Amino acid sequence: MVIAMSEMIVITCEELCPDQFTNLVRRDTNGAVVTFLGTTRDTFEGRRVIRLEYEAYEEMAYRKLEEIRQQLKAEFGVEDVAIGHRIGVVDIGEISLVVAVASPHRSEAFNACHEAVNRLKHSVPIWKKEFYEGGEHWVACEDHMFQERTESSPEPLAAPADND
Amino acid sequence: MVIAMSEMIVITCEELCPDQFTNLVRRDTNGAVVTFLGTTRDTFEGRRVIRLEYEAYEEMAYRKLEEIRQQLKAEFGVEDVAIGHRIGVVDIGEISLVVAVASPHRSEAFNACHEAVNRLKHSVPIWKKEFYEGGEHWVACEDHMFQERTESSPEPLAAPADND
Amino acid sequence: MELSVRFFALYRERAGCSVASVAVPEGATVAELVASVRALYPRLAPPDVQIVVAVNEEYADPETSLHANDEICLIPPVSGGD
Amino acid sequence: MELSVRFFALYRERAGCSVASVAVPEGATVAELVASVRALYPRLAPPDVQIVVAVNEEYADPETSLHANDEICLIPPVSGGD
Repeated sequence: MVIAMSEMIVITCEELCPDQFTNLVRRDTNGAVVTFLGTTRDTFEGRRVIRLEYEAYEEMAYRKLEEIRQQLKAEFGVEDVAIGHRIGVVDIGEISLVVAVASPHRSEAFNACHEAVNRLKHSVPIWKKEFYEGGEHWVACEDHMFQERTESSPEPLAAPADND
Repeated sequence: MVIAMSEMIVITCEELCPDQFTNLVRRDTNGAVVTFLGTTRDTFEGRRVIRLEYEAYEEMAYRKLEEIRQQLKAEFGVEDVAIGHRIGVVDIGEISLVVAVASPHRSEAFNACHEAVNRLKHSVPIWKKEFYEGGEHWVACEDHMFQERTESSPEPLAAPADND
Repeated sequence: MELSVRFFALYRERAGCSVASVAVPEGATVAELVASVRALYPRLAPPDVQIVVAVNEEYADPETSLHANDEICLIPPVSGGD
Repeated sequence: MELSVRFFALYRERAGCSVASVAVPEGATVAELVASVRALYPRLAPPDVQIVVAVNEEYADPETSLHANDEICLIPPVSGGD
């Protein structure tokens, strides 16, 4: 099931195909396309991760992604931006995020793509739940915001700096 | 005909497929993959471009690309880097360069990929000839290095700052 | 007025539901709504944690006045990650 | 000694060939080789343009001494582009 609403912004439960997004932004007037993939790492803050699960407030996430897309086009002068976010279960090594940016020149494409990912992680209502050996954990939510710990709150193997 | 010598560095006369390079660097330990595509623009310094032709000193280009790959892995701590460069005729909109970089975190991947393209453009012996309406032109070679103009030397439609 | 409030992610799990109906006075603010929700679901978040609210798909200040039929969602901290 | 010199891109077109045999004294430097090549192909580059040379697939200084069987290539300015 594809929940997408615009050709350039896709929120979907299905596997993301990077080429789809890269090709959406390619134009003959552009010399540079930068594509970012966010993939599920097998470790997070010292714990072995089994899988991730993403949950979105879809209507607002779509609006926020479109807002970021328009901001970047205006601020960096890039030709176009396409964003895909997968929700639901994402197994290790699979792609949860694709951001493709095209521009006549490469610097703008690199900068706008990097900034797109940064903004996305701060303002788009999509949450990541990590399933690791022996427990589960909403990323960011339970890291340093809640002193109160649930039964299943994680005990990291290593002690990362920003955990508690 | 593929002239490639290593799996991670490809110099080829055939069409480049971005996914091939992205997939070469993906690992379960990585959270970020940044892929750059250089494509043939339909204009260059105000002239309408018909096609590009790339020529390489292949043996040395391969060595230099491998050198850049090793430098970036050491300097940025990225997991891996794959580079593909097309030579021969590259039509408008087609891909001449692919650089894919994977890393546990995104900042290193963006920085290393951008730096890879910059270094590549400065030290790898690959030359670009532009065929435009009414002439042809070795890029960089004839821009500001040679006062002596050939018969076919270009007369730009606009007057870009760094031409002559 | 009765407002419908949606919960996501951690808040959804802690509330034990995706949506709740919450009674507040006409013209109540976001801050007042949050106080009512906290009273209904005390385990939602510790008192020192500010709960972010979206009204009609936009982040809202605590002083924002609410109206019947507003689309109200409680937004846990967004994932971050690098 | 006779050295084989390869030309690429603009230099190849201006020389009218891909490879040339150039006679230089035993132990000649890159700078001396370039002078000999310029004498044979005066249209290669204007006098104020420094011609970059690669010896055995590595960029070489003008003072580098050359040996028989060295792989010598004249390297026009690399494409740049943004």
